[in-house]
Amino acid sequence: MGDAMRTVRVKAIVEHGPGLKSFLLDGPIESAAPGQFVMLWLPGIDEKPFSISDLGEAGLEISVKAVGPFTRALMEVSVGDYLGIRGPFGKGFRLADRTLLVGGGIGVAPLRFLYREMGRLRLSAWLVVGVRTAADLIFPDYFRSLPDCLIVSEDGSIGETGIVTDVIDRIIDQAGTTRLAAAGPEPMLVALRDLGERRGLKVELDLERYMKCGIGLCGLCCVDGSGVRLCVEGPVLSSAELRGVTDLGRPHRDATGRRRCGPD
Amino acid sequence: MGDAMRTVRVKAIVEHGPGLKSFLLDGPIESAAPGQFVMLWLPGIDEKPFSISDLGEAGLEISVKAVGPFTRALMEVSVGDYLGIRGPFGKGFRLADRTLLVGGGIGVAPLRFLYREMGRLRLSAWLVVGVRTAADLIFPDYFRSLPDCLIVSEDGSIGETGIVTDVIDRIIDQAGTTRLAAAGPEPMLVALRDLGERRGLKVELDLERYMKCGIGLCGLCCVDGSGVRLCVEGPVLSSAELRGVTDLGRPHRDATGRRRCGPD
Amino acid sequence: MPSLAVRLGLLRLESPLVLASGILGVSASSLALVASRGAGAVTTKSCGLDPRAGHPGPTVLPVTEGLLNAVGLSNPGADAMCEEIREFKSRCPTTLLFASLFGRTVEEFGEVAAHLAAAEPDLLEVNVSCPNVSSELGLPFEAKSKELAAITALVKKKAGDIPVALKLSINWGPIGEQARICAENGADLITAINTVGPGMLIDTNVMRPVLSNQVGGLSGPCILPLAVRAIWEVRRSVDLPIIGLGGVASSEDALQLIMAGATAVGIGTAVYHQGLDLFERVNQGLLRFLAEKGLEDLSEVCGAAHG
Amino acid sequence: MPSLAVRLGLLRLESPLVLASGILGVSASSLALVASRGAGAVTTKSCGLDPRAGHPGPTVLPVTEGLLNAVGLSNPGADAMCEEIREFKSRCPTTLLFASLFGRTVEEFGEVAAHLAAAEPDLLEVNVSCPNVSSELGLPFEAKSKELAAITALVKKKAGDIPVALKLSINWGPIGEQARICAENGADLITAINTVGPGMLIDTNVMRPVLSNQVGGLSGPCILPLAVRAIWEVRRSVDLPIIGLGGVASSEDALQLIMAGATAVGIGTAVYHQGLDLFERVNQGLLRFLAEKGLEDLSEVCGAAHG
Ligand SMILES: Cc1cc2nc3c(=O)[nH]c(=O)nc-3n(C[C@H](O)[C@H](O)[C@H](O)COP(=O)(O)OP(=O)(O)OC[C@H]3O[C@@H](n4cnc5c(N)ncnc54)[C@H](O)[C@@H]3O)c2cc1C
Ligand SMILES: Cc1cc2nc3c(=O)[nH]c(=O)nc-3n(C[C@H](O)[C@H](O)[C@H](O)COP(=O)(O)OP(=O)(O)OC[C@H]3O[C@@H](n4cnc5c(N)ncnc54)[C@H](O)[C@@H]3O)c2cc1C
Ligand SMILES: Cc1cc2nc3c(=O)[nH]c(=O)nc-3n(C[C@H](O)[C@H](O)[C@H](O)COP(=O)(O)O)c2cc1C
Ligand SMILES: Cc1cc2nc3c(=O)[nH]c(=O)nc-3n(C[C@H](O)[C@H](O)[C@H](O)COP(=O)(O)O)c2cc1C
Ligand code: FES
Ligand code: FES
Repeated sequence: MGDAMRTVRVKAIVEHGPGLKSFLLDGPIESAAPGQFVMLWLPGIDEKPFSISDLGEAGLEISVKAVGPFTRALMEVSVGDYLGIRGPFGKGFRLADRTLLVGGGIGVAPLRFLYREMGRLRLSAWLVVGVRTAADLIFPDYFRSLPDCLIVSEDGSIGETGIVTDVIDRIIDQAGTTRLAAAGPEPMLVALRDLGERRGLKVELDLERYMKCGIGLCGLCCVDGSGVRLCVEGPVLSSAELRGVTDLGRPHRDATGRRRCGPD
Repeated sequence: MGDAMRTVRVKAIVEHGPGLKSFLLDGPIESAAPGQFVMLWLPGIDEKPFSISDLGEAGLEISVKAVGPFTRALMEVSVGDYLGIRGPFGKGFRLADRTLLVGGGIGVAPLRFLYREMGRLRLSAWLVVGVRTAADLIFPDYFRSLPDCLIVSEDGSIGETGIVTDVIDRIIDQAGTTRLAAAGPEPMLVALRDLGERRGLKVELDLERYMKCGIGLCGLCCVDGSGVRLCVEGPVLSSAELRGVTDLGRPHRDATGRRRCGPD
Repeated sequence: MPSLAVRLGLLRLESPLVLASGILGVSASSLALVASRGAGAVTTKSCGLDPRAGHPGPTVLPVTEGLLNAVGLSNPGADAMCEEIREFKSRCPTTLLFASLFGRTVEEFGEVAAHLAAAEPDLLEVNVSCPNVSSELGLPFEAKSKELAAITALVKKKAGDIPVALKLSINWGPIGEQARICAENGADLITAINTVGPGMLIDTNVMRPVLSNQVGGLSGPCILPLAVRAIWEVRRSVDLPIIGLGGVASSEDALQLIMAGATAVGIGTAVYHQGLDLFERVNQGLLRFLAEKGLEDLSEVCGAAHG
Repeated sequence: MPSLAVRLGLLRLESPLVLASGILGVSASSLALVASRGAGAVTTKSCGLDPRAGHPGPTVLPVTEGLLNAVGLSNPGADAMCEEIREFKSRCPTTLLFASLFGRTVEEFGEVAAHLAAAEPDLLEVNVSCPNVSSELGLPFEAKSKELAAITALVKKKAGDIPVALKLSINWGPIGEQARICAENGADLITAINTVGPGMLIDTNVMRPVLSNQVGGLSGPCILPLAVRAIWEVRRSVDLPIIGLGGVASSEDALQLIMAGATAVGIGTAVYHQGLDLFERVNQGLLRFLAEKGLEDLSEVCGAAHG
């Protein structure tokens, strides 16, 4: 019954910067694969999809960037408040040795969980985290403390100056990774897919589309082309699966199911 | 889902005598305890409770005596026809060593199954079968072939002349049984209970009450006194349970739930 | 110390849980069995003037997470039922007894009510919503506003001091509207909901409906959301205490009905899925809820979901 | 060799299975995905004149053996839908496409129908029974005889040669009566049933309804008996082919609807419980049934339970 709605209390909140917070929830998920997501209900407001950014004894962690009405309302939530959870949903990343993890912006959230899980399983992982500026990074101290993690920022306020694609080739050469797992803005993902495939890596991308039901019925999250449901067969897709996606890096559908005109 | 209705074909029919037949049904019950019953649906007619008289590789066996509209209609059923089954329901006999089995009339049906099961488990059993006349006995050759089976008939047309209570004391003395399991007309059962308790045996009786739902809801099969539901907590009751029954051997309730005026 | 006792109009129940009509409700003995397991009140099987055998079998069928039933209002008749009521009352003085009744005509509702009232049940529950006797008795009376009003007024008159509940379903249009008609004609309480539909099950081997009555009412866990909604609707429409039921199988379920507006909560089909211990289990769950939330009793959350 | 092909009025479907409206029905790509899995026809999400985002979340909730949904008719609007229909038709020439539509007024039904008809779907399915937009759009039109008649006639006029199905629920009184009104006003088929209720789910921690719309329609295995009964009723009332749906999750379930009177069988919620392989599994089960009974095709058992 992981699919049913359960309300749970917020145990702790970490404020990383303006409009950037992580929420630790009291249960209710026993286990999940990194890359899977939950539908988060803010009673009286709305329900939206969020990646699991960590899961352990302490509870379920969600990391959120305020970008609109729902995520801004989430910033007002206090410890002790109830939030509703459905999930975990979807298919996560494969856990395999010698994987290069690349996250952009709030996209680092699922990679935080993936990195931890790989560590638990003693699989070797390298992590590249890219943000616009230092204030956009969740858990900066944590990422800074990781031995195999490289942080890049566009304005140089944290880590190296640049964008993630600037440093990938270097890491692949140094570390000899054979797989690439990435999450973040879709243009970045497309660039990483191209780069990864050029370098002969097995690529997995964590995509986002508008999600309403989370359980494979409403059809809003279906990619154009193969029609694959990101909430069930995704959100993580492999290179092979990505070949069936005709709207990759192009405008997606909105809440009405209509294709947007401009880029997302 | 044993409780759901399933229709199955009649595989074979044995005609024991006028208005007395056994039906072998193609499945659908995997296992059951002797004393348990099924609800048998004759499409277009009605649905009534019947004890399981045998269960094995061959299928499910039900033995029926024609006494009214439903059982008479059953006599018209042919091999290949569909019958509906719900069950098995209720609580059966305890399977324990040194048990004396006593069946009267069509009440031998569940004891046939009980005797077989005890044999499979190598528990020692003695069987007393009482009928009015030879034509009332199901599987006469089978019962005659059993080493530890005594047949009595009121008119002497088969086995010894007499009624079951005439021979019980003798068997208990000879065989040293410590338990009594009985099924048949309620006056006989009451007499057996009294006799059994006088002889210090543990007694179990297979009772009948009007049954409609078979699953503990309609309340028609509840005994007066303790209110115990024969379709769930029975139809086999122990001495202790029988002490809570205030209408034992007295008029029961009919399909309306009303207490009958005369004896059943 | 939180308490499970509730005030249902002028009645006081030690527990909000009520055995639903039609479940183990034909004899004092079976009602007493349920009373001993933690119900605050028990309801008799709906009773008419004369004894009725109901429909031939099959009458009760398990379906996905529920039951389909067309028992067909089998009952021993009002006079025999009065004996059972009296016996129950002398055996179980602390559990309330609700007497359910139906009639084939408006007048008969009154007659049955008068008969039953003589046995002094704690409440008369008027079943105007049984969905599986239409082929014989026509549309349920709840579907006909004028008759619904007349039955309510008539039973109320015959009931004397005994409070009267009208039992409604969701099968014939807006339940809120029906509840309003009942309230305007003197009903003291609303009971909701009766079984849903009706529905039908077809056996694909013999290719015919399985219930002898062809159609039957749906009950059990699968109708819980429909019951929650119905009670929500009744609560918005009338200012009467509600006996809420439909699919309740846990204290969580019971709380949903209470928060939608029910004061007492009926349990029927779940007795099949979970046995008679269910009453005690739900009582315990409700006590735990009160303790966790620091509440005195359930009246504090009755209707809470209306905000 | 038994065949699964069925004649649905003038249409021929390779399999009787139809993807229900509202399930994976907003884009040509998702519809094509389902078509590739064995559906004889797919239905688009109900489409209105203008794009609609539908209700805020939560909109779809699992309940006991079913779903409660109040998506709120989110759809890209008729013009965008026409593009999807055209794309689907060019990608999947052997699977039929049914275009579902709704309107906020009688006239708007006609307008949407005219728009969609331009994309030449194989059928127009008129949703007059969505139970979760009442707070905005009022009672579903199926509840109002005059409007129901007017909508049927108007859509029929705008549809040209395209056959028109009216989609009904059991939520507003006798479905047989509604079907009759549709038939009298020119409907070519009846689709039944839409979701049931509506129902409600209350969270007992936050003490409020969980669906943002408060109420939503019930679907899935738990409503199967209600669907069987509804189709039985429609079959008795009118002489139109029926697209039967509601809770179908197996070939057994599909056969129940067929024996009650359905020619084609829709599948919606079970896609959630059983995945997209379900279509192929049910097809296989139906073929097995035909082989076992020595039948040529399913028309031989359509309505068989009526005796
Ligand atoms: C699988 C998945 C995982 C996600 N994980 C995270 C995460 O870990 N942290 C995080 O901060 N954000 C995450 N998001 C994005 C998050 O769902 C949106 O930021 C949020 O829904 C925005 O809602 P809003 O009302 O604040 O903004 P809006 O103003 O409504 O929208 C802002 C942006 O978010 C998108 N969006 C809005 N609603 C949805 C929806 N229902 N489904 C998908 N996208 C939507 C819009 O398309 C738009 O691009 C994830 C999205 C998906 C699909
Ligand atoms: C647990 C149980 C096991 C049984 N096992 C067998 C068996 O193995 N073989 C067999 O031949 N008979 C058995 N019976 C009895 C059988 O159910 C009845 O003979 C049958 O229901 C009679 O139906 P009728 O229409 O033929 O007769 P009717 O004329 O309707 O009734 C004849 C007698 O059967 C009783 N009876 C009728 N309907 C029911 C009912 N629904 N439930 C209980 N009793 C009923 C009546 O009270 C009456 O005493 C069993 C009954 C019960 C309760
Ligand atoms: C077998 C059965 C018999 C019923 N008989 C009656 C009845 O006689 N009178 C009545 O008002 N309701 C009757 N009902 C309806 C229940 O009282 C109750 O309203 C309904 O089943 C919903 O509750 P539940 O889901 O808890 O069972 C019956 C229900 C069942 C399952
Ligand atoms: C999530 C969801 C969305 C739905 N949307 C629509 C819709 O837009 N139009 C419509 O006519 N029916 C809609 N329905 C109803 C279904 O088409 C179908 O009639 C109903 O769910 C019963 O079938 P099922 O039990 O197989 O799902 C929707 C159902 C669900 C579960
Ligand atoms: S979110 Fe509804 S199908 Fe994926
Ligand atoms: S037969 Fe219905 S309770 Fe036993």
